[in-house]
Amino acid sequence: MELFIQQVLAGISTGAIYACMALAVVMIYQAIDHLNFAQGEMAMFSTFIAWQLIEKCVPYWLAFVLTVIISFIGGIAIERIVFKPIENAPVLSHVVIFIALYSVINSAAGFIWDFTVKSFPSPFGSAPLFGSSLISAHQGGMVAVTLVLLLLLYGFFSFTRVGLAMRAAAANPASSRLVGIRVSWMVALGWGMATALGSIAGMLIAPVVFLEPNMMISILLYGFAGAVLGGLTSPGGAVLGGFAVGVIENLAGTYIPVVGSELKLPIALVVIVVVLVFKPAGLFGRVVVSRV
Amino acid sequence: MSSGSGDGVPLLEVRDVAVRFDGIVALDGVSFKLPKGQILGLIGPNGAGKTTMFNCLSRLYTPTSGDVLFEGKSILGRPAYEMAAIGIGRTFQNVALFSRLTVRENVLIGGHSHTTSNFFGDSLRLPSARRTEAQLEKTANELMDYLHLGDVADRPVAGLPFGTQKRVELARALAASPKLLLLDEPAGGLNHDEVHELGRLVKQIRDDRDVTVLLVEHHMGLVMSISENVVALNFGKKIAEGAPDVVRKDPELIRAYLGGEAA
Amino acid sequence: MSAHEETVVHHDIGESPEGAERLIAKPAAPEAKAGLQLRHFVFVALLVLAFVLPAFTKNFVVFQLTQTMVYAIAIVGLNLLTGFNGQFSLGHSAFYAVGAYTAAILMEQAGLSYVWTLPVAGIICFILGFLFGLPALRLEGVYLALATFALAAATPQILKLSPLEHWTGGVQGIVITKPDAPFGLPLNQDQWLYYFTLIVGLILYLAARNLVTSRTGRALMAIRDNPIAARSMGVNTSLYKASAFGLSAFYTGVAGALGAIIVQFVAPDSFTLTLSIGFLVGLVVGGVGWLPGALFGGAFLLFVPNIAENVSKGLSGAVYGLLLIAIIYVMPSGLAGFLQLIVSKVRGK
Amino acid sequence: MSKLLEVKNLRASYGQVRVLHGLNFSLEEGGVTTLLGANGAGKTTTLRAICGMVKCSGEILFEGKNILGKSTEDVARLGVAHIPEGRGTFTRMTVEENLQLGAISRRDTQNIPKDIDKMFDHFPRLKQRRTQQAGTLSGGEQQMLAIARALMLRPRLMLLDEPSFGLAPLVVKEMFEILTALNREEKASMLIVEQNAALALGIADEAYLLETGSIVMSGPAKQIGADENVRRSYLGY
Repeated sequence: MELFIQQVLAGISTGAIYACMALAVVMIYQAIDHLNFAQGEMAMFSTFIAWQLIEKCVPYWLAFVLTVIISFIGGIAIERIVFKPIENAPVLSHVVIFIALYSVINSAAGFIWDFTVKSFPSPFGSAPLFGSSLISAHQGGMVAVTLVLLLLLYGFFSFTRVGLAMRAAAANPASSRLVGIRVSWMVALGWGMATALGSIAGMLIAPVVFLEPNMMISILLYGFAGAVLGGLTSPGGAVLGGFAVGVIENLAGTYIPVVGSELKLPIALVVIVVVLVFKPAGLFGRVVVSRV
Repeated sequence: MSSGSGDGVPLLEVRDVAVRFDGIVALDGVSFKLPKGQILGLIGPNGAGKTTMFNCLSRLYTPTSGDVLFEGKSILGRPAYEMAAIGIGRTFQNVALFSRLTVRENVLIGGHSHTTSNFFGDSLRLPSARRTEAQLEKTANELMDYLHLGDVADRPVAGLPFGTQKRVELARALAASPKLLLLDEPAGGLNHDEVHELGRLVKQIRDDRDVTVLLVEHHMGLVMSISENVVALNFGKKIAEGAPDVVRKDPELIRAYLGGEAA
Repeated sequence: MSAHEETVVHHDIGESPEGAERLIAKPAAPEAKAGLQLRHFVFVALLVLAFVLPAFTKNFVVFQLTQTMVYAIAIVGLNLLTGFNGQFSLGHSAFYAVGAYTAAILMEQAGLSYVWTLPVAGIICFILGFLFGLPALRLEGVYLALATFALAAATPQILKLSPLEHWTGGVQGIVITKPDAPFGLPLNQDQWLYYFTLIVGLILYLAARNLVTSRTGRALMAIRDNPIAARSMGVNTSLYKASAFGLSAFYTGVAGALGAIIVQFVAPDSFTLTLSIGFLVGLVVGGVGWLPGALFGGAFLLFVPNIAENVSKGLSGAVYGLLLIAIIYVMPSGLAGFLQLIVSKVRGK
Repeated sequence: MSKLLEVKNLRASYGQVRVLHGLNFSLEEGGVTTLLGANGAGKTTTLRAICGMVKCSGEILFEGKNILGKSTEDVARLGVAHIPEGRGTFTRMTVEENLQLGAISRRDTQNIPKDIDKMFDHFPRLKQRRTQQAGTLSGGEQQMLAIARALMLRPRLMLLDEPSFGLAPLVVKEMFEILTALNREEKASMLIVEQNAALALGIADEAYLLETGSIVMSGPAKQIGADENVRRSYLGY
């Protein structure tokens, strides 16, 4: 039983990483209605920018804020430069562009900062939290930051006019134009916000997994899984989903004999797929009913 | 015309059908019979339950209670995709065509339920697959002629005018040689001349092709001019039934449609 | 008032159809009656070219062309599922892997002739694909993407599992002996495998083309365009969707078997998600819903990373990505849409 | 009265099919104008052209300025509220959010709550359903919501595409009464496209008859309604 509790706690602390990423995933899904395969790489690139700033002796929190701003602008720029010209192309062509973007960013980061592992500082320190060796102060801080971000996003989408306009633009672009919403800018804004969120996720994750160009690959996958499990239409669900994925992964690794660390990801995914088969819109997602 | 009780089993019998969606009662114990060869109009204001009834008859919904009998046998144990094969064809309120396919392909798919083939035979163009294809092709050509779709046969349906799309849908439904044809607001979006033409066409189809028709329609003129019998629904309940001339004067129907003021 | 009944799905401005409609390039196939002769001419010309080509090229190029055709077969398989049936998959590397391992194990451990490994690989993949397609029936869009992605992620790990090592060779993989040309044909091994692949590919291509212009193929497309109407027309949508998964896996499995034979080697790490993504990229640049595009997609999959590598070693990934972006800019709907545009321009003049 | 909208030599095509062949018509400030015609005559295309939703050529003068070529959202921001066929409600948002969205481009945010209350006065049924998702409303209620949402823009011009489509006669009657009242009280100019010609002529001041992409007849609504030929081919009585 003690092992079980330990593993759950450990799962929650890794889950915080996934939850952070899942939130960014949902954010962009709300804005553009698909999953962005390049999102992990964008977060990685942002984190490198922060690292570079810190290396140049910029204080941590200033570097943090600067990175978020740069990422926000960078996200908008990517949307304007790369996606705006092909906004009418079929969805699968967009998916291919995500893949291309992934390749470009990963390769560029490796070129600029090379592939050696770098350490990234934590603003919360690495002391154990509440004397427990399972959750460190940094991981506790991550959970807190994730929850605060969630609250801010909820407030933004529920109570601001821009948030409402963004939701409308994503749900029904044609009608949104008819009420005067500049849909294409809403999409760009969504990109900016998602990239900014991703940069925060990256900076929180980097102290745990170390910084290198491939650091986000598996994390993005878990983030996707968390977002899909929680329901892509629900930011709160995505965060819960992220935590759940962390726990599932840990428990599977511990209790299923052949699994070992290699099979952790597949097992976690299989569990999620099984859940989806029974709850096709995710645990907290809205079912879209179509009638004839 | 008596409602078919004397002369054997009616083609369609709806028995006390009720449908509830989480708390909302869409149909509340509706019964009616449709004898073979008749045109029955199903009317009622918005939200009366007409389309819900249609969806029950084509097995897209399962009634909460009640039964639907086709040729005397309940259809409720069967899946939706078997309806075409047993002889129930339909059109859709907002036109549900296969938008990227051509008119011809749409009509060919209409014949799906009356033909057989499989992945293997179709991939290899086995003789049986060729025969199926020839048979489908023949039916489709005949129907496209019948409904004057020859000129647009190889155009994708997505770009065609609404009226033409409705005819394509009709052709697609007829390709399965249905015994019962369910028409969901066929006159929607048509102008006066087109509605008139449609009425003539529905009657002609009934006579030429031995089809029984159940018609959901807002266009009162059309329903009253071509139906032998009319069933009126309001708030999920049947409020009137009978010959058009009788139903037309039914006070409850007038109230449902025109509000209290109009007499 | 019952709110439920007349809540309709609006086609021109509703919410859900917009996304669904755009999954696939509008031009389903650049086919028109007038272009018939031209198309046939191009087909025959390409075929003749394909038959004489090995005589004039180096062995390595012959091998590359063979690999292109193998990828093209896998992409045709993915196209049947995604382009014609509207189901998305990131899991085709799994079927490719199963096909490859089937061929390798049957050849090296059971001593079966390479020719017979193809149908066996295909049938095994059909069954697996069909079985996978059953639960996948309940999933759509990104959810299906995640499920198929799980399949792709699990495959290399499962192949490495120690209980299976006896058959799979674990991380080491299996080395395969290259077959010689039969009947004393004056061809070297690479040339023979080229012709063998060409013939298999041709048969599979023609079968796919037959299928999509038949009753079964139309049922698949009907499900893609409007599943509810398809059911009302008598299409057993569940059966067809699962079968489409099976058929798609069949093609990809045969491609995997052929791939194993020509590469002479299988190992778990050749069959990762990257391969699935490659198939998807190949499908899109060739043209979703257009079968001949697969050849272009296969070539893209094989050659473009090499080209990128030649342009810049350090930034090859970036060059690859930029080339991909450039292609989508020039032809947003892949080669299919591009050719159709040209054809309509020429005819318009 | 001055001209609110002037359309000159408007041409539009879908792909290779020419839909509008040089349309000319104009709208009076504060008036109700109707565009009649058979299915496929180009009525919907005309409305879509005004809103920048289809590519077209010619001139569209709104308050004297050419708006042809402007984006849909910019046209909306000038005060043109288009209620498309099929209503275009945000089905997954609440009634109130839909109304908020109608006013999303307005700068005078302090007046919006007041205007929402006013809409609830015009359409009491929407008030009962203010927190309900728009997709769960009946067809008639959705049409009311679409009109209310359009009014939230405080439009100079409303474009209505087949407002009676798919509605029961009683609901249609009620809706047209509301439209008449709105035209009077809110001074909203309207351009209505209708297949139910009798209905549209009943509330319109001016009418244009469209036939395969060209105007074939125009004049005061009463006069058009009285024309023997028009009655026979379009009104059905």
